[in-house]
Amino acid sequence: MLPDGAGPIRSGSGFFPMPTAIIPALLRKLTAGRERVAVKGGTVREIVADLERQFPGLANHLLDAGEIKPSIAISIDGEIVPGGVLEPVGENSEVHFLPALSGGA
Amino acid sequence: MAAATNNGHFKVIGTRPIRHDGIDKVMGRAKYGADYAFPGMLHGKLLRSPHAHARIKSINLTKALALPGVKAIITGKDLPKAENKLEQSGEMTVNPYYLSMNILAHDKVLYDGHAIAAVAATNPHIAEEAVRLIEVEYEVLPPVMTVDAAMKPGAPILLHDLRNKEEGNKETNVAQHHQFKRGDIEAGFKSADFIIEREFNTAMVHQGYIEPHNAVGIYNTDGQATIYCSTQGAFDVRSLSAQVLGIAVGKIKVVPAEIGGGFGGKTTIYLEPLSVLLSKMTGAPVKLVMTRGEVLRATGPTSGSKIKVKMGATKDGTIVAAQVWMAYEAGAYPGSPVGAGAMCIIAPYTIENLQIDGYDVVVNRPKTAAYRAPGATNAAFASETIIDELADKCGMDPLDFRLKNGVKEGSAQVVGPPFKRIGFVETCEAIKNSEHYKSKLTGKNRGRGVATGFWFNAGMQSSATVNIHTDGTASVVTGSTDIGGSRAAMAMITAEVLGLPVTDVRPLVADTDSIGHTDVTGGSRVTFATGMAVYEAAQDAIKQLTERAAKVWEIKPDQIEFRDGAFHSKAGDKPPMAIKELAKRLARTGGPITGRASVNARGVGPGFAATLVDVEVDPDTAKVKLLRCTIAQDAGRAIHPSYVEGQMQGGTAQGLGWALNEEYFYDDKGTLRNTGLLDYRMPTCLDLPMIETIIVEVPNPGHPLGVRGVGEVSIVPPPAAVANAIFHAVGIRMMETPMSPPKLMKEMLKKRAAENAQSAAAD
Amino acid sequence: MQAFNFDSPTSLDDALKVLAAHGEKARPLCGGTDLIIQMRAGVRRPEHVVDIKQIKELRELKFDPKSGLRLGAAVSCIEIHEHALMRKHYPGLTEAAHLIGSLQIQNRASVGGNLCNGSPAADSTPALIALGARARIAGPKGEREVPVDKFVLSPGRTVLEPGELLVELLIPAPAPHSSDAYLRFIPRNEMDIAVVGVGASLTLDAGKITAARIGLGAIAATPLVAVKAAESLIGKKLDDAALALAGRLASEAGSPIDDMRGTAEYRRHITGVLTTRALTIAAERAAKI
Amino acid sequence: MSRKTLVDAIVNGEPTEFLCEPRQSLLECLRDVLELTGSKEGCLTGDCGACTVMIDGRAVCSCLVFGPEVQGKRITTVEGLADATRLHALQQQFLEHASLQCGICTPGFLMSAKALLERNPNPTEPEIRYALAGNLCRCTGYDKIVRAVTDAAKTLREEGHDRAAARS
Repeated sequence: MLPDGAGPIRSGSGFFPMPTAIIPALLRKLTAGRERVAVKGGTVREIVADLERQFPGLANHLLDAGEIKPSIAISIDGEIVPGGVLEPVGENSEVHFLPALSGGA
Repeated sequence: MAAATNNGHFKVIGTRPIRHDGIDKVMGRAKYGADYAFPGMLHGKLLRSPHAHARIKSINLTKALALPGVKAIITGKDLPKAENKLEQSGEMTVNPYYLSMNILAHDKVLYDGHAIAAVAATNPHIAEEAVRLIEVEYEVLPPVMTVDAAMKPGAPILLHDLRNKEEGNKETNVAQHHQFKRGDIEAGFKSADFIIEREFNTAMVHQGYIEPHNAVGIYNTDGQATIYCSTQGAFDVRSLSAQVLGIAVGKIKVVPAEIGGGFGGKTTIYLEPLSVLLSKMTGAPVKLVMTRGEVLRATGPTSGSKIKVKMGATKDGTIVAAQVWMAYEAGAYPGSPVGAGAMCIIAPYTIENLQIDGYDVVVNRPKTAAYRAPGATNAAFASETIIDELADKCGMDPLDFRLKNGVKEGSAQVVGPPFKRIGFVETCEAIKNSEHYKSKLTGKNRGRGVATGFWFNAGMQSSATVNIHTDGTASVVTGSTDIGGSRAAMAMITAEVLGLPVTDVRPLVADTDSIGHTDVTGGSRVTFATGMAVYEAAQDAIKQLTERAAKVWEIKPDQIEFRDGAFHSKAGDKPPMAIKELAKRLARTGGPITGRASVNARGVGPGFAATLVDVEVDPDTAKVKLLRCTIAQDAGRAIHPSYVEGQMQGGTAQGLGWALNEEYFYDDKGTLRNTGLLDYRMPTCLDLPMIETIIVEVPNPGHPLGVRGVGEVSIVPPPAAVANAIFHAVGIRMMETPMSPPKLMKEMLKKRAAENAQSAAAD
Repeated sequence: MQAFNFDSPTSLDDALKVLAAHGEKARPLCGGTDLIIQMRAGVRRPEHVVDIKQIKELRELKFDPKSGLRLGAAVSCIEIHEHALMRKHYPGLTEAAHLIGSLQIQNRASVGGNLCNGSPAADSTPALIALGARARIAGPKGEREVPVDKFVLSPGRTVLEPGELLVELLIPAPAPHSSDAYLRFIPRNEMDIAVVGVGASLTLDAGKITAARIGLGAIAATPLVAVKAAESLIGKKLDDAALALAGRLASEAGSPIDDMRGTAEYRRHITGVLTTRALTIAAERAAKI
Repeated sequence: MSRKTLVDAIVNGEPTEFLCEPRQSLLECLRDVLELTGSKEGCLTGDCGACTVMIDGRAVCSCLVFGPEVQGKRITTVEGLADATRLHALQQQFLEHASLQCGICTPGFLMSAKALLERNPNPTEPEIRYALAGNLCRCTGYDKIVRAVTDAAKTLREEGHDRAAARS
């Protein structure tokens, strides 16, 4: 079981930094209520794949035909990013899945 | 990110030149969508549903088609079936299936004014008479007008194929549920000394742009179509029309006309594909222009809402917990801005324990569209009223209370990620230090209210080209419709980078064939994202020009420095060469120069605003007079301060109208009663005071010039500020917009009766 | 809009002939600020539109200290407002004319047209009622006069028969120490239709009220004359008690409805408020004359 | 269908003849027949003022006038404000004060303001606001419009152009 939280985790013989995925409130039923999950990967695609490995069924809520659903916006380290599944993720990054917005004037 | 031009010392940015397109606009020469005319052009009119909710049993066109001058009529059957699937379109998510049904009803009409058929005729009067001759048989269904009615078990269902994740395969009117959770709200409320819990209702309101929607469609026999229209996003019109018509994006060219206001309402399509289809059927250009009644009944107002907020604070003025339940009217099809509302409602504050639930609910009203900081104004009306009340309970100045709990760089957002550098504190302090706030408000029935607002702002895609002319002047081409002076800002950024006077730069807005993809003029993104593309395109031009200067001087480009509009050899052994001089030599050094850039902008910087309002309430009629109003807003960097002020003033005016008088008024059959500007009461010149502005500049680190974008957040605080001012004037907390005289009078008479009863009991 | 024929007669006789010839299918046009909107909405679909603004008699505004005011049906609101004698002798009616819509509207609209449109919320009608105005009507069967408070039958319907035309409004000369006032309530400060409109006129003698009339708008299907409220004032000084009673009686006079402009409850309340305010202003003016 | 009528009027100082159906409004005649599209359609009910023109010196909503009604009248539209070499002071001040954002209401405001200044060369702020109350602007909150009219009045007074304009 992975520790509930971000940051370095013990893996084999040493500590490796890992990105953290923040699970939207309504999907936490799929993660046993966990909000922050350490994930492996250097892109959003890899992270979502790792989430699916850890919590089968989760990817279905985030992806549509291999792309991030249009209703979801990805935020990495506090900034909305446009790259979808191709977006690179830093080893200490926090990845949020937010509702997509629409703007006015 | 590149350093700011001239080490942050600007020559053009921050000045107030006359906008380049201004002269055409004050002379009546500027061409808006409805001003286009073509030889042989036909005119179209739409038949619209008189019922809020009905099944269409039959449509008979025989009599209408027989009217001399009528050339074609189309109904929902003439549109191809679109896929039921959410798609990204610019900043919006769109479901082409619902979009198509909104443009022309298929089997059901879902709101008063829902389009059913479109007629093309030789003049608009004939088209109108033909519309009267179309016979439609309806099976009228019960209308569902409020979120309460729509969410009730057993409520009539609007869309029989609508499902949400939580209810499985059950028919529902709830399209979506959003939730944000942090900490432990029960523990949070337990630790609170004061808890306020209230329920708010806000009425559906319209953007109220003065120019009705319009489109001229021309379909050629080779399958190529051109659309002239007033839109916030020509590229979105192209892609959405392509989807609705089932033709390739590349077969459509959209020419953006001047636009007479939009505020979010012109980010989607209504008439555009119909003009093309009617043109295809008749072989002639077809022009469609809405009436004001059509605009109000059947375009995209913003959601009315019901919002319940419970918030707790400790005596020292720390907000410790917040719980929010909010349901927004989506209109006839899914897609209210409740998600944004949920993320905005307590965005200015650090609150450890929170839970926010937001519901997107379909009702028999027009499908909502974006409206200036969509979702945020309703939300702030609720939260900022409660904040005022909590500050009162804690015995604190309302701005000090906000500053104590306010977000700063590094504070966690509602949704989790931390804020980068933001200007909430600076914005509140600007109001606190204003002459207005320091002045004393005296007199009976007068009160002062303050409120703040948050909006994300947007990035997205933009393209720009900068052309160097043979005389060393330049043009800058973008795809961003100029809705409020952005041409001037684009020219100023270009001029700043090129070291030219702003009058030497001609800005222009191009059609969809003449510039790279550019997303909508919306989300406060033009000066930010298109400005970023322009900045980079101008830098690209400089880079190319430097190479030419190197050729002329027969040295390496890295031995040249560009400053103050001229090239200098770093060695200082050559007289500086101005762009104008170099421009003459372009032909012989390699040909013309065009700087280019396209961005999918990162580094969006959120915006905050704080608004201060003084009011006087007539004790006998409950009419609220606005005495004075000041707004402070963080622009990041004000490129053209006059137009930044203009955005601040305009948003404030809309927010004040929302606060006091604007509302969609439906009768019990679901028919909109106020379909004109007489009874949809937007503020006139006589209803507003001068709107004082304080531009706060906390540069956005994510933008080369520090720009955040200023188009939206100013609309957010006014309804709450007015509610707070009314409370301080007459002691009544209004929890419903509009705070119109009948509603306020009712509360005032209730209060008076209670006070009289109390004093009678005391006697 | 439906197609129609357009006539622009220059004499009353010619106008009456055209109107008589086409009966219900004809409609007189003055400022057009209501009619054109109604035609566009398809609410009225006349086949003949008769522009009456070229008829000299209908454009005249004549005041005689003895016989009073003859106000041609086609005199525009702005002409009334700019007329010094109007402001002096009928300030309430002048205010009402100056409240109808924007300046653009006042430059076109007439008080006669405002009356013939038959709206219960017409601004100038309560002011005319308060002044005891009579409408002079010409038609195929000759001329007749109708008191303004009997002119409107229901929303959009008046006493005018097919072929008939409102020629002018006849308003008595104000008695010594008389004046009038008109107030309306609207949510904004301009442009709105009255939520309630109150016209009041009164005559003072040694500080006591000897005559009073109150006209009310937007609180019933037609403009009303508030007889009880006005009678309650006779013989009294206009003190707080008298004002309160008149206000209460006025607020009970109508049968208002809930609509997008206000609730019935609110309309009743405002009727009382405006009645007391209008009476106060009229009395102040009367005292100065 | 009713026949078209020939209308004779003076439009922006030029004697002008045009044909129209009686049901065509002055606004339609200006825009569709005479191709003067500076006057805008915003509501067709006289509530927004975007179609404001001057008829014989008075501001009116051209959407609420039938074409044949202007027979023999003098009409001024936004296209007739500037002279060959110079903008009208109102136009100039609207530009300098950034009084327009989208610009759709601007022609109507200019015409209402012109009608005001011809009658009242030195209006107070409330007088300006009253005179412009029939024109809706949704972009600006009116602040910069009121300031522009105030300053244009000042310019005109200083130049004595107000009297000349009233004579023209």
